[in-house]
Amino acid sequence: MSENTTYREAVKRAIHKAMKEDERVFLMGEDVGRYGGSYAVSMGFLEEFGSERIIDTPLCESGFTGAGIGAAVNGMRPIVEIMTINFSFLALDQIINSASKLLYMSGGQFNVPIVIRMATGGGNQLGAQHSHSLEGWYAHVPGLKVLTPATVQDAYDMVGLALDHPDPILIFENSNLYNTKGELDTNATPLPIGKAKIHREGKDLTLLTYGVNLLKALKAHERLAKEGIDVEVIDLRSLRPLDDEAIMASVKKTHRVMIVDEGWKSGSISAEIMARINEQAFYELDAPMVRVCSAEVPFPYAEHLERAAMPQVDEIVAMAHKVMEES
Amino acid sequence: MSENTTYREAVKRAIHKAMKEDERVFLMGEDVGRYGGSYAVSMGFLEEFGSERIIDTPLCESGFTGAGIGAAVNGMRPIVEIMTINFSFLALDQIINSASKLLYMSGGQFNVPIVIRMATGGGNQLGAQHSHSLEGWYAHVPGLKVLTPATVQDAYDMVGLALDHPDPILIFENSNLYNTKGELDTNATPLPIGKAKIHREGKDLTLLTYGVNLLKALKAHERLAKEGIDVEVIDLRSLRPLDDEAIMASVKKTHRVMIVDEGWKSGSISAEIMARINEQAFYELDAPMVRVCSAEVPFPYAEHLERAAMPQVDEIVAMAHKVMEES
Amino acid sequence: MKLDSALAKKFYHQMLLIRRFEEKCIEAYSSQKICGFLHLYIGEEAVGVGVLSALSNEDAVVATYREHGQALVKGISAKSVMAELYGKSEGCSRGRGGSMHLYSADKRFYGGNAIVGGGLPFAIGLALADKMIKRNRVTVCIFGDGAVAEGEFHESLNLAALWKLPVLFVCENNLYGMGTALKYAESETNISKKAAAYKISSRQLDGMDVIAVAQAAQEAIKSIKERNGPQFLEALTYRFRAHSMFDAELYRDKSEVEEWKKKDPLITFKNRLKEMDLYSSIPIEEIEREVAKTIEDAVAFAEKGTLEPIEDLEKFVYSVEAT
Amino acid sequence: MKLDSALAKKFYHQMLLIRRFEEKCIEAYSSQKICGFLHLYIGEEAVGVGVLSALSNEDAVVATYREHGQALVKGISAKSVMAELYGKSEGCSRGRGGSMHLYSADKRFYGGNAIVGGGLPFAIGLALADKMIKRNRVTVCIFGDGAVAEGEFHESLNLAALWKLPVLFVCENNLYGMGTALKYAESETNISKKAAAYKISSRQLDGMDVIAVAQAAQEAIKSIKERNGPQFLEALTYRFRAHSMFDAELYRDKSEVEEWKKKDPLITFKNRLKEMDLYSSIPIEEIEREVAKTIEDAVAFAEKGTLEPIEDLEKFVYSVEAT
Ligand SMILES: Cc1ncc(C[n+]2csc(CCOP(=O)(O)OP(=O)(O)O)c2C)c(N)n1
Ligand SMILES: Cc1ncc(C[n+]2csc(CCOP(=O)(O)OP(=O)(O)O)c2C)c(N)n1
Ligand SMILES: [Mg+2]
Ligand SMILES: [Mg+2]
Repeated sequence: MSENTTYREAVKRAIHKAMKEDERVFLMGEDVGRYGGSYAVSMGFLEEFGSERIIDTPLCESGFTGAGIGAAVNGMRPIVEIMTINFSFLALDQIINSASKLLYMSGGQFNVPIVIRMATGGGNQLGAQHSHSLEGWYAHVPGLKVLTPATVQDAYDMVGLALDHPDPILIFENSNLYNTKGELDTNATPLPIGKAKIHREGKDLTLLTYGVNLLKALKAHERLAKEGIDVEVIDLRSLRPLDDEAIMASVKKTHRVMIVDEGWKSGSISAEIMARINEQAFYELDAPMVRVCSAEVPFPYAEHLERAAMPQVDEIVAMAHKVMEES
Repeated sequence: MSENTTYREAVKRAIHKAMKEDERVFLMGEDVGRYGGSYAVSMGFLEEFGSERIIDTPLCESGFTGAGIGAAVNGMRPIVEIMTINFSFLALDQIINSASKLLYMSGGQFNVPIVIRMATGGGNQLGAQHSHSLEGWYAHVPGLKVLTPATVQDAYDMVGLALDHPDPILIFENSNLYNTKGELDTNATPLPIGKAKIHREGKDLTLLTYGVNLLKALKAHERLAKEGIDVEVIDLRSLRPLDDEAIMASVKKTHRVMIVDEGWKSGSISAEIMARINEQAFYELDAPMVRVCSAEVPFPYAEHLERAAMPQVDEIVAMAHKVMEES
Repeated sequence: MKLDSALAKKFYHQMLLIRRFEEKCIEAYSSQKICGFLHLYIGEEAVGVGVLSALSNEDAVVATYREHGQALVKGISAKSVMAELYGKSEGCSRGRGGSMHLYSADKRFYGGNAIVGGGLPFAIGLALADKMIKRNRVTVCIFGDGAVAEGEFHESLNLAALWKLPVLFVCENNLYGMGTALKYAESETNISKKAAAYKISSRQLDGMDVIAVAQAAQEAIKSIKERNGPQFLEALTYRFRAHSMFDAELYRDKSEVEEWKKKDPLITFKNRLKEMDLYSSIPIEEIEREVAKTIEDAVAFAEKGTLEPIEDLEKFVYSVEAT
Repeated sequence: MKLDSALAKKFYHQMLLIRRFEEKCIEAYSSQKICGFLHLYIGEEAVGVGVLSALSNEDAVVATYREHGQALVKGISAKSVMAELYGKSEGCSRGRGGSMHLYSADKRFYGGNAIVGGGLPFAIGLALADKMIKRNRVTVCIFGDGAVAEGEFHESLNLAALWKLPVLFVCENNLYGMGTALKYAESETNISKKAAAYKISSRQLDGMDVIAVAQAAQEAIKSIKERNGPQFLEALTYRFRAHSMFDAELYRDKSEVEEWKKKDPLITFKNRLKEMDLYSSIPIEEIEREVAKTIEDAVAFAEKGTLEPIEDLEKFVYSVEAT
C-alpha cells in the first residue's frame, strides 16, 4: 500500500481524509482557500469543500486563532493554519493564555481540541523576520503539545493523531520539507504522539534531531559511517512531550550525544535535552554532549551568511569527530 | 552614602534620576501616570514631569511598545513599562521582529536604545494568566539583553545601565520584590551588565539563581550551613548574556551544581545553564546537576496548589542534600 | 418587553444578590479567606442583569475578570462561586481559577479572562461553531471600555461582521480602564460609534437602568437569532469601588463617585418601580432575606469545602485520555 | 499644486525608474542573482511617487516588503538597492536585509517590514519622538489593504489620533492581500471610512493617478505640519504582477488584470500630459535612456559588489559599543 510521494501531498491527503470523515473538521487561515495555501497544501480544497469549511481569513492572527480555540471548545475540530511561525507571535496570547490553560483554569471543564499548523524554519533567504525556528520555545508551555513531522509518513500521520487528540496541538512543518519525497503508507498504524523514532541504529554516538535537520543528520550519518563512526540517528518527532525513554536508552548504548537543532543555540530545545540527559543518564556519558544549532543572529538575507548561520552537514561531521576524540 | 530602602523605591529613584538628567528619557505604559504605576513605582511622577514625559497609554501593548521602539530610533530614550510579563505576549511581535532585529537588518544603521520593564513571577494567587515567569524565554532572542534585578542595589543600578546602553534591554522585576528592603548606595559604581554576583561563597555546591529566588536561595544557604553544607550562592543578574566565566569558575571550585528558577522546568533558563556547564566544565562535575523549577502547570489560584507549583526553600534544601549524597 | 411584577422581582433579586455577594467578598478578602485579585461589579449590576435577562439557557457568555455578577446571573450557584473564591475543590473551577476564572460548562459560562481583550476572539469562535453546526444560539461577549483599544477588539469585530456571526458585543463602559479615564485612552470616546467601522449596528445606552439594558438586549438578541449577524451595545455605567483591592483611586474625584452613586441601579430601579406602581407588588424585604440566606449558605459551603489534593496539582494540564 | 513641466518630468522619471528597475529585478530573479521573496510594485507606482513628492528630505517613510519604489523615490540610489537585492556589502542594508528590508538612515527611510501591520506602531513612535523633540517633521506610514484587519492597525490609528502625532497613513489598497480579495477580508470595504472610528480625517483617492495622489498628499502633509494631527489616505490601486514570485494567481481573473492595466499609471499620466498640453515639453525618450543607464549602472555595481566576510556574521547583532 506504500507509495512514494511528497511531504506536501501527505499533509494534504491527511487533511482531506479528515475533512471527508468528520464534518466537524474545518481548515481556517490566511489564503488557505482561493490562493490554495501559501505552500499549496490546500490547493483545490475550496472547490471541494466550500467556503464554509475552507475559510480564508483576513490578516488577524490573534483573531482567527482565538476563533479556532472557541470553535474547538464549542464542538468543532478546527485546523488553524498560521501561514508561518513568524506570524504566530501575533497569536501568542491566544495560544498561551487561552488554548494552553483553559482546561486547567476551568478545573477540567473545557478541553480545546484544536490543531494549529504552521510552516517553520530558515534557509530560503527570507531574512530575519521570516526565518524563525521557535518550535522549541512553544515546547516550554504546559498544556500544549508540539509535533515536528520530518518524514512524509509523519506529515500524514500527525494530522490525524492531532485531530483525534483532545488537547491543543501545534504542528510545525519545516517549509523546506514540502517538496521532499518519501514513502507513505496510509494504512499503517501511526507511531503515537510522544514517541521518538530511530532512523539509523549506531553504537558510537547518539544524534538527536527533528524536522528538516533529520535530512542533514542522515547525510552526516552516511559520511561518518565511511569514516568509521557509527552514529545512531534519532528523530525526536515531538518536542513536547520529549521521549525521555528513547533518548536515555540510546545514551546508555552509545555514551555520547550530539543534538542538531535549527533554533538559536542559547535556550533552544537542545539545552533541555542536555539538561535531561544530565539528570537521567549523567553517569553514562563518556564525553560532554555537543550541539549544532543556529548562530545567535537574526537571519541574514545574503546566501553565504545565512548558510553560515545554520547547521550544516560539514559542521555535524566535524563535531562528531570532535566528540569521538574527546572520549 | 548607603541607606536602607525598598526595591520599589530604588527603581523609582533610578527612573527619577534619569528623567532629571536626560530630557530624552520618558516613561510610557498603562497606568504609569494618574494611577501612579500598578506597582506604585511612578507615584508622583506625573505631577513632577508632566503628561508629555509620563505617558498613560491605552491598553494596546503592541501599539505602545512599537511606539517606544520608533521613538528610541528617532532620538529618545524611552522606558516602556509593560504592566506585567503576562501582557508582553501581545507586544511580542514588536519586541522580536522589530526591536531585536532592526540593527542587524539595517546593516548597522538603526540601533534601538529602548528599555522595557515589566513585572514578572507568580506566588500571589493571581491564577494561570497572571503568573508567568518567562524571562528565560526572552533570553533566547539574539539582539535583546535580559536583566533580572534581585537586589535593591541592582534595581537601582540596572535602570541606569540599561538607559546608557545602545541596544534594547528588557528588565524583569519580580513583583514580590517591590516591598523587599536592602542597602542602596547611589554613588557606587554599578556592576556591569552581564556580570553575575557571588552572594555567598561556598565550597560544596554552586547554587545559581536570579530574581526573587535569590531570597529563597539565601534562606536555604543558611539552613544548609547549619547542616554542614557550604553553598556558593550566585545571582546571575543577567540571563542574556549569561556570565559563563563566573559560572564555570564556581563549578571548578565546588564540582556540584543546583539551579533554582521559577520558570516551568522544561525549556527554562536552567536547561541552558546546564547545557553550558556540560559544554564548558563537564569534567569538573562530581554529580549530575540538579534544578528546582516550577511544576509544569498553568499556575493554580488556590494557595496550597500554587505553593506546591513553585520552588520552595524546603525543596532546595532537600535537593542540596541529594546532590551531596550522590557524589 | 413588558415589565411585570415577576420580572421586576427577578431583576431586583439578581441585582441585590450580586451586590450582597460582593459585599461579603470584601469581608472575606480582608480576613484573607479570598486572595489574589478581586474586581468588584458593585454599581454595574444593571448591565449584567439586563443583558443576561435576554438570554436562554443555551446562549453562552464570555466575560472578563470582573465577572462574579454575570456568573451568578447565568446560573452558577453562589455556593459554587464562593467556594471558588475560597480556592476550594467545590468551586466552579475546582479552586484552580479564582475570581478571574469562573467557568461552567453546564451553564455555558466560558469565563472569566484576565487578559483584557482576550475573550473577544474566543467568543467569536464559540459563535462560529454555532453557526457551522446550525444551532440558533447567541454568544454574548462582555468587555470593558479599556479593551476597546486592544487589537483583539478590532480583529474580532471585523471577523464577527464579516462572517455574520451570532455574537452580542457588550461594552461595559465604566469610564475607566484601571486608572486611565476613557478620554486618555480613546481618540473617539463614543465607543458605540466604532462599530460602524465594521458595519455592525450599535447602540449606546444607560447602563444604570436595568430596564433599558434588558430592552436593548432583547432587541439585539432577537435580531441576532434572526441571523442578521452581530450587534453591539455600549452600556454607560460606573464602578463604585476601586478597580481591584489594591487601588488608591488617585485618578478620580470622590465627588464624581458620589454623583454616580446617585444613579445606583438598585435605588433607581426601586424609584422606577414606584413610578410604575409596581413597587408594592415586590416583596423587597423578603428578597433581602432570601439573598442574605443564599449568601450565608454560600459562605458556609465555601468554609467547609475541601482542598484539592496536592497530588492533583498536575491534573487537568492535559485531558485524562491524553496523558 | 501646480503641475509644471519640471514636476511632470520628475513624476514620469520616478515612475519609469521604478517600473524598469523592477523589470530588471524579474530578470535577475530568474537567473538567481536575486533570491528570497520579491514583491513587485509594478502598477502601483503612482502611489509612491505621488505621496513622496509631498515630503521634504527630513520627513520619514516607513513602508512594507513591497517597498522598492518608495526606497528609490526617497533617494536611496538604484545602485544601493540593487546591491542589496544581490546580497552584497554595498547594499543599503549590507546584504543583511534583502528586498523586504531596505533602509537608509541618511534618507530617513526606515524599511521595509516583512510583518504585515508591523510598521504601524513603529511609525507612530518615530512621530512621537519628533513631536516630543518639537521637530516639525512628518512620518509617512505606508501599508496595504491586508494590514487593515490586523490589531496593530487599530492600535496605531488610535494612538496617533489620541496623541495628535504627525503621521500620514497611506493605505495602498490594491484590492488583494495576497490571494484574498478585500471583500473576504473586511466587513467594511471602504477603508477610508474606518479612519472615522479614530476621528482621523481621511480621503479615498485614485491611486493610479499620480497627480491626484500628489495633490492629496500635499494637502495632508500641510495639515499635519500645521500640527493638526494625523491624516489618512486610501489610494485605490492594483498590482499588475503576482503577489510574490511564487504566486499562481488563481484568485483573480486575467480579465480583471487587463482591465486595470488600462489604468497603467505611466500610460494614463502621459495621456493627462497630452490633455494638459505638457506632453511635448517632457523629453520622454531622454528619460527612458537616463533610466536605462541608471539601471545598467545599478546592475553593474551590484554585480561587482563584494560579499560581507563570513566572520562578520554576528556583526550588528549588538552595537559595537555594547559588546
Ligand atoms: C492585555 C492586558 N493588559 C493589561 C492588563 C491589566 N489590567 C487589568 S484590568 C485593566 C483595565 C481594564 O479596563 P476595562 O477594560 O475598562 O475594564 P474594567 O476594569 O473597567 O471593568 C488593566 C489595564 C490586563 N489584564 N490585560
Ligand atoms: C502578520 C503577517 N501575516 C501574514 C503575512 C504573509 N503575507 C505577506 S504579504 C501578505 C498580504 C498582505 O496584503 P496587503 O497588506 O494588502 O499588501 P500587498 O501585498 O497587497 O501590497 C500576507 C498575507 C505576513 N507577512 N505578516
Ligand atoms: Mg472600564
Ligand atoms: Mg493589498
